[in-house]
Formats: sequence, C-alpha cells, structure tokens
Amino acid sequence: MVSIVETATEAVADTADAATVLVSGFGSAGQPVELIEALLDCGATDLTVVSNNAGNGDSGLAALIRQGRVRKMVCSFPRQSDSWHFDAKYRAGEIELELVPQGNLAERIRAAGAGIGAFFTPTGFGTPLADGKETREIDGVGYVLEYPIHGDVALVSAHRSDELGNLVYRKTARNFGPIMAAAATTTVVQVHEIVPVGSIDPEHVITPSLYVDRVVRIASDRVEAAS
Amino acid sequence: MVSIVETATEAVADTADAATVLVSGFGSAGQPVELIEALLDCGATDLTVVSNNAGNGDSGLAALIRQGRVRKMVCSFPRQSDSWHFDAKYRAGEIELELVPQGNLAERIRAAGAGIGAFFTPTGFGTPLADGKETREIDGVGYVLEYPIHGDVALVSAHRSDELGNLVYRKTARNFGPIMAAAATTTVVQVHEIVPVGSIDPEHVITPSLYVDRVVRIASDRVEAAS
Amino acid sequence: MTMAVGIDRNSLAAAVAADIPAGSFVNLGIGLPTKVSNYLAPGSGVTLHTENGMLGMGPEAHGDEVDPDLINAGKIPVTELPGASYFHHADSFAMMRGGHLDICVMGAYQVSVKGDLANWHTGRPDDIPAVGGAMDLAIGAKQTFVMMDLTSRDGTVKLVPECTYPLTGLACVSRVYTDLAVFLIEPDGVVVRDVFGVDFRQLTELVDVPLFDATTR
Amino acid sequence: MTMAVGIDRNSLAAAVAADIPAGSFVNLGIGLPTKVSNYLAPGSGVTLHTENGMLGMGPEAHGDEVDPDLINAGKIPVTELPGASYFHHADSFAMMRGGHLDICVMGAYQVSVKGDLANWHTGRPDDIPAVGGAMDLAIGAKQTFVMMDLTSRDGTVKLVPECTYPLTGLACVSRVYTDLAVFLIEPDGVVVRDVFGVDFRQLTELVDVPLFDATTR
Repeated sequence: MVSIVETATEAVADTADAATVLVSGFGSAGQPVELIEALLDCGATDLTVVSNNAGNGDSGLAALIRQGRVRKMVCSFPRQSDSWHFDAKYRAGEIELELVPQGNLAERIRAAGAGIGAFFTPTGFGTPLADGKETREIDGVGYVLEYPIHGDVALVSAHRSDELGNLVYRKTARNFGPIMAAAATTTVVQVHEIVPVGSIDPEHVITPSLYVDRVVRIASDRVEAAS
Repeated sequence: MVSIVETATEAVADTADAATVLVSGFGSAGQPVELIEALLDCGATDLTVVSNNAGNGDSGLAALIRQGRVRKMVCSFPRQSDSWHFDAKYRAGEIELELVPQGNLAERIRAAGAGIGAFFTPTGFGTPLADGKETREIDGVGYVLEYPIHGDVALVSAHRSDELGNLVYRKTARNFGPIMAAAATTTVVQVHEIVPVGSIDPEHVITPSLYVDRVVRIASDRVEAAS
Repeated sequence: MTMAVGIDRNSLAAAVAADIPAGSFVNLGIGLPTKVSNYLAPGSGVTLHTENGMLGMGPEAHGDEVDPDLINAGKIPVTELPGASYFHHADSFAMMRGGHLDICVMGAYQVSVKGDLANWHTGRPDDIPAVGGAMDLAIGAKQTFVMMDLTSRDGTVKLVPECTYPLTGLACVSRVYTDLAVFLIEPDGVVVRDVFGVDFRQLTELVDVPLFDATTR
Repeated sequence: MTMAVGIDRNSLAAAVAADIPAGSFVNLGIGLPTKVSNYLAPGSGVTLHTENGMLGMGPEAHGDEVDPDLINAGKIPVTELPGASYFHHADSFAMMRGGHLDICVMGAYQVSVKGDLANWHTGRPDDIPAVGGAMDLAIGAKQTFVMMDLTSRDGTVKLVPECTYPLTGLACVSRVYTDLAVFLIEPDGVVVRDVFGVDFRQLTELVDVPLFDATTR
C-alpha cells in the first residue's frame, strides 16, 4: 500500500549501496530530477542505473554520475551533446556501460514487471549488440533472446497521483514511467499534484495503485504553469 | 488508414475461409455480437476462432459454432453453463480445441502485436497444458516457451471511436480488445458511438488509430442507456 | 467424520479474511473464495483484483447497479470502488504473473504436501476441460491460499502426498484453509495452525501426510 | 564528383515525401529525415509516430507552444495534432517492432546491396557508442527508407557490397534516397529509379555494386 511522504529525501532514504535503480525519463521529459538529487544526498553508491540516457547537463542523473556513485549504466543512448559527465567517466574507465537498443530496453523492463522469464526479439539480430547472446530463427526471422531487467528501486516522475497511488502522466513524459513502476521491488514516484481518491477516472489510470510504494509531491512552477 | 463503414456485413464481408479470427470479449462483456453475426451471414467457414470463451447462449460466437463454421477454438474457458453449442460439437468430435491458460492466451496475442517471436512464461509449467512444449529453468524458476497468436482478422467491440479509429473502451469490457486490435492483419471494430477527431483526449486513447482498419457503429439501446 | 464437525463455509471465509493484512492486494477465485469479500472490514484497505481487468472491485451489483460491461472473473455483475482502475487482459495477467498481488485465494480438488495444486480439471475423459486463469493465479501471487473441504463428498481426503488430478501449478500453495483445520505448507512439511472441532491426533489419523503441530513445534 | 551535382537536402526530403502514400503511418528518424515532414501535404493524412511515445505528432513547437513534456525522439519540442495519442515506451516499440508502421525513414553511414544498414556507430574505438531506437526502427516498419549523401565527405561511396561499419540491421532497407539517385533494394539487385544530375552510366562507374536501370528493365 502506498505511503505519501513529505520529502524526496525521505522517499529514497533506504536505497542500499549496489542497488539497481530504474530511472524514468527520456532526456529531461519525465526525469525524476528531485528524487535523483535526493539519492545523491542519501549517499547510496556503487549503483547500477537503468535509464534511457546517461544524464543531461549537470543536474539529476548527470550529477549522480559526476560524483562517482554509478558503477554501471544500462541505457540505449548515453552519448548526447550535454552528457559530458558520463562521457568523462566512460573515457576514464570509471563507469561500465551496457548498451541496449531502446525497444529491447523497454521490453526487458516490461518483462520484469510481467513475470516473463525471457523473450525472443528481432531487434539487434545480426548486429554487434547481439554478440554472445542466444539466437534462434522462428518462421524465417532471426531473433535474439533477451532477459528481464528488474530494479531494486524505481524512481519515476508522473504528473498526478491520487491518495492511493494511481498515476497519470503527461504527454511524452509518460515514456518509461509505467513499465519501470511495475519492474522494481520498491517504486518511488514524484508528482506535481496529489488528488483525493476518486478524482481520477478509473478508465484513465495509467499506473494502477498496486505498483506504487511511495509518492512525494514536488512543487514545480514550470510544470504547474504547463498543466 | 481507417474506413468508417455503414454495416457490420460490409465490415466483415471479405473474411476468407480458413481464416484465423480473433474475437474480443470475456463472456458477453466486450463480445462483438453484431460483427460475429455478420460473419455468420457472409458465409466464411473452416475458421479458427481465438477467444476467451467458446460462446454463450445461442447468439454471437455460439451461433457461429452451432452452424459448423468453426474448425478450431483457441480459448481458455470453453465450458460454461451456457456453452451448449460448443459442448455438443466438442463431444461429437466436430471441433478442435486448443486450451490455453488465460494469461498465456493474452500474452501470446500481445506478443503477436508486439513482434515478439516467443517468450518464456511460468504459467502452466509442470502441468498437462505444457506437455510437449519446450521448457527451461531460468534463475531457479521453470518456464514454458509460448509462441505468438496472430489473426487474419480481429473482431473487436469498443465503446467509442473517433473518425480516425482511436478507441476507448468501457470498464471490464476492455478485456481482449486492445491486444487483439494489434495482433491481426485486419482489425474490424464495432462501437456504440463515432465522434469527431479531437473529441478523445490523447491521454485517454486506449487503442491508437493505426491498429484499426474498419469501424462500424452499432446502435444499442442497452449500452446507450448505460453510458 | 462429517462436515458437521468443523466450521461452515461462512466461518471459513471469515477465517481467511482475518488473515489478510490491511492494505493487501488480493484476488479471490471463483466460487467459495468469493465469500471472503463479505468478511473484509471496510476500513481494512484490502483492494480486490479481478483478472478480467480491474483493480478496486466492489461488491456484487444489484438492481440498477447492474452494468453488463462491469463483471468479475465469474462473469457476475459487480461494482466499482473509488480509486479503481481498468486495464486490458495482457496488463491484468502481467500484474498477476509478475508477482504484484499479495494473496490469491482459490478452491482445489487436491493440494499436495509440497504445495502442488490441482483445481482445474477432474481428468475424467468425458469432461470438457476449461482452465481460465487458474494456472496464472496459482503461481502469480506472492502467496496462494486454498479454501476447501478437507474431504470430498465420498470421504476422500484432499490434502495428499502427491496429487492424482491434473496439476494447476507446482509448489505454489502456501496455506490450506479447510472446514477442519488450517494447514501451512512449509518447506519441511505441513504445519497444523488451527483445528476446528477436531484435535491434532484425529487429523493425523485422517490425513495421509506427515503433520506438525504449530502449538508444540 | 561533388554534392553540387545532385539535389540538395530539401529537394531530397521533398522526393521522399512525394513517395509516402496518403494515409501512411510514418516514423521520421533524427536529423535529415525530420525534414521530410516539411514536404508532407497537410491533406495527405500521413500520421507521424515518434518512438518516445506518441502518434499524431505535429510540427516543431515555437515560443509559447514549447512544452517540456512534449518532445520528439530527437528531444526537440513538438506539437500535438488532433487525433493524437500517447503511450508508454514498451507500447511504442511494440507498435514499431510489430510491423504496424508503414514507413520508417533513417539516415545511414552505409547501406549494402542486400539492404543491410549501418547507421548507429562509426566503430572507432574512441567513440562512445549510442544506439537509441535505431535497431528497432531499422527492422520494425513495413518499409525502411534511407536518406543519405551517396558519398561521404572524403568521397567514399556509402552504397556498398558489404557494410564495414557495425550493423544496425540485416536486409532491412528497401529504398535509398541520395543526392544523386534513388535506389530500390530488390531481391535480385539494386535498381536505379531516379537520377539527379548524373546519368546511369556515371552511377555505375561510381558505385561498386551491380546496378539495374529501372527505365530499361
């Protein structure tokens, strides 16, 4: 059952060293910046972070990487114009990279939440990213066997939660949130707004309450203006 | 791109003999009764029907079965108090049955729409329904390898469509609709209401328009009263 | 020994309900397990899942509440509670298979000492098989509870060394609630936690499975 | 031979746009392919998919339209058209991988005579690799179109017998739109459909791949 917590710090305080942390977002859209910065404050280190990108600019995931707290990144697109902290750590051999095609990354996270043991995907077949992986031809198409990616913790940014933890997202900021919320032992969500039970139409819920363990409201001028 | 057609008969007229037809619904909820009855009229036979149940009462899927048009049923729960037409055909050896656990049925249909070649599921492992299937132990858990179920045609009942074919469903009648719409070469949808483009909030669309080939409006006193 | 010795089905449902922690997410199987919902305190914060695609299911619908689009897995009209959500079948079974539900309660033909479950098919050749979500439910939740009479009508005991009926799932049952006793299926054996109108010795004589007494263990 | 011989990038984008049938569902990759959207007629009914989770994407957002929650796969703010829909990443890539999009347009380092595509990594050891959705897009849509200059800046031809760069996907490209010609990758070879400022014979001298002339075939 969900806990509504007061601060981002409290929400992530028990994150253990060496945890696997799933971090929502595609670029800045849907990135749980305040939760990541609280993770920075709580001191957890030697982390494996699963996220589409490897940090933008100097805040959020980029700050976590800069401070040497990330042992390994699992992502599809680390290199961006503003990924300088990742780039520096990578070139210095101080961070491990598991590069996963974006759709396989999403499907592996979804498989973890859905209790699927492994699946055959056509993406990556015949490319260097399938090197060493089991492959199989099914009905004339080549597939690669991929395994689920579970998290100890998921840090997710959503738009709105009700008091039970039912979530809705906003536009393309939805991206990895719903599948990461389902793939972690503990799911921590930052939202712009917490509304009473019954305020979200049951037909419109994107992440049902049972996937959510903690919700914290982060006031945000930017997003309140946009919503 | 979607076609809005005038009658259920027109919507299913080109269904070929020996086609695999995915039929939405769980019991009567979400069953596309008018499309099935149009299929009856169009004469297609030797069909493989994929649906959770094997007909209720005398109408819809039950009528198709009674008339001997279904060579094979792929379903999870054929036997019900009102499945007398299936029961009679089955006992007479006139219909083939592939019994699939309900969650595996749903996941196999989803896999077809998602381009997954096969997947390992824990459901059914060690039971007679896994007899003859490939199995594997992954991290100490037993799994069965299951393959996608593609349809030539999907017959789906939804609540509302816009003029582009974006769909929303209603309550538990959603059931198999979204995954079947994505798993067939041609997806035919009956709805209670067709609304102008822009009338459905993009955040609330359950089946995006690209999955839908034909939409037909079926006037229904019952459902209009309920909506 | 007849059923009159133990507790009735309503009392059994109440016993199961009493063991469901506040705030749990629970799936109640078709038939007898459905009765458990009658004994969940409204303030318990227990949320019911129905595998046909809903979380936050309310009580059975009556009269004007009946909506053919809103049914449970037994195809009975139900109601919606505040905070409910709807999802499609693949998402619903992902929720189950992925281990997100705390407890699933099911009926059974047989449960074995190892927690194997048989509850979908009698195995009689003239029976039309139907499995529905039974195999998904059996292995999906964090804990699977079985509710059943300890003996069938012909007196055959249903807690067995090895299931003879076709299996639903392997080593998946954690507790068995019966009219005569509550059994905990543990790695080293079956523990009798509660007895209803019988004593531990009588149970050991009835059941062909080694039992441990929770009170003396 | 320099780029000045052929058509410019805007004309190339227009050429691709002209080949997209009305009513198509299309994904335009990052970079040059994005320009194609400028040449799609508003009444063409072409619907754009962006793999970060949207169907019905509109033009780039400017000024007050900019919303940080609404971006394309290149992380550029975009707009929403009537009839749009949003979905999560697993659903978005299911849409792509499942073959539901009609056309995907991508850039390339190299395309082989068999339609193999190399466009995600130079293979240089000091480059940090990044793949994004390239491998999913390459094999997902019903047809994959490539837009590229036929030669790189150093004059190396990018339509090759066999890719030497790390592969993105096998036998996945159906057409290659370049500044000098449009090539159709067919099972029995590469067909030159259009030429821009060169003739067929000049192309055969430039390209180390057997070519067929569509006009004489």
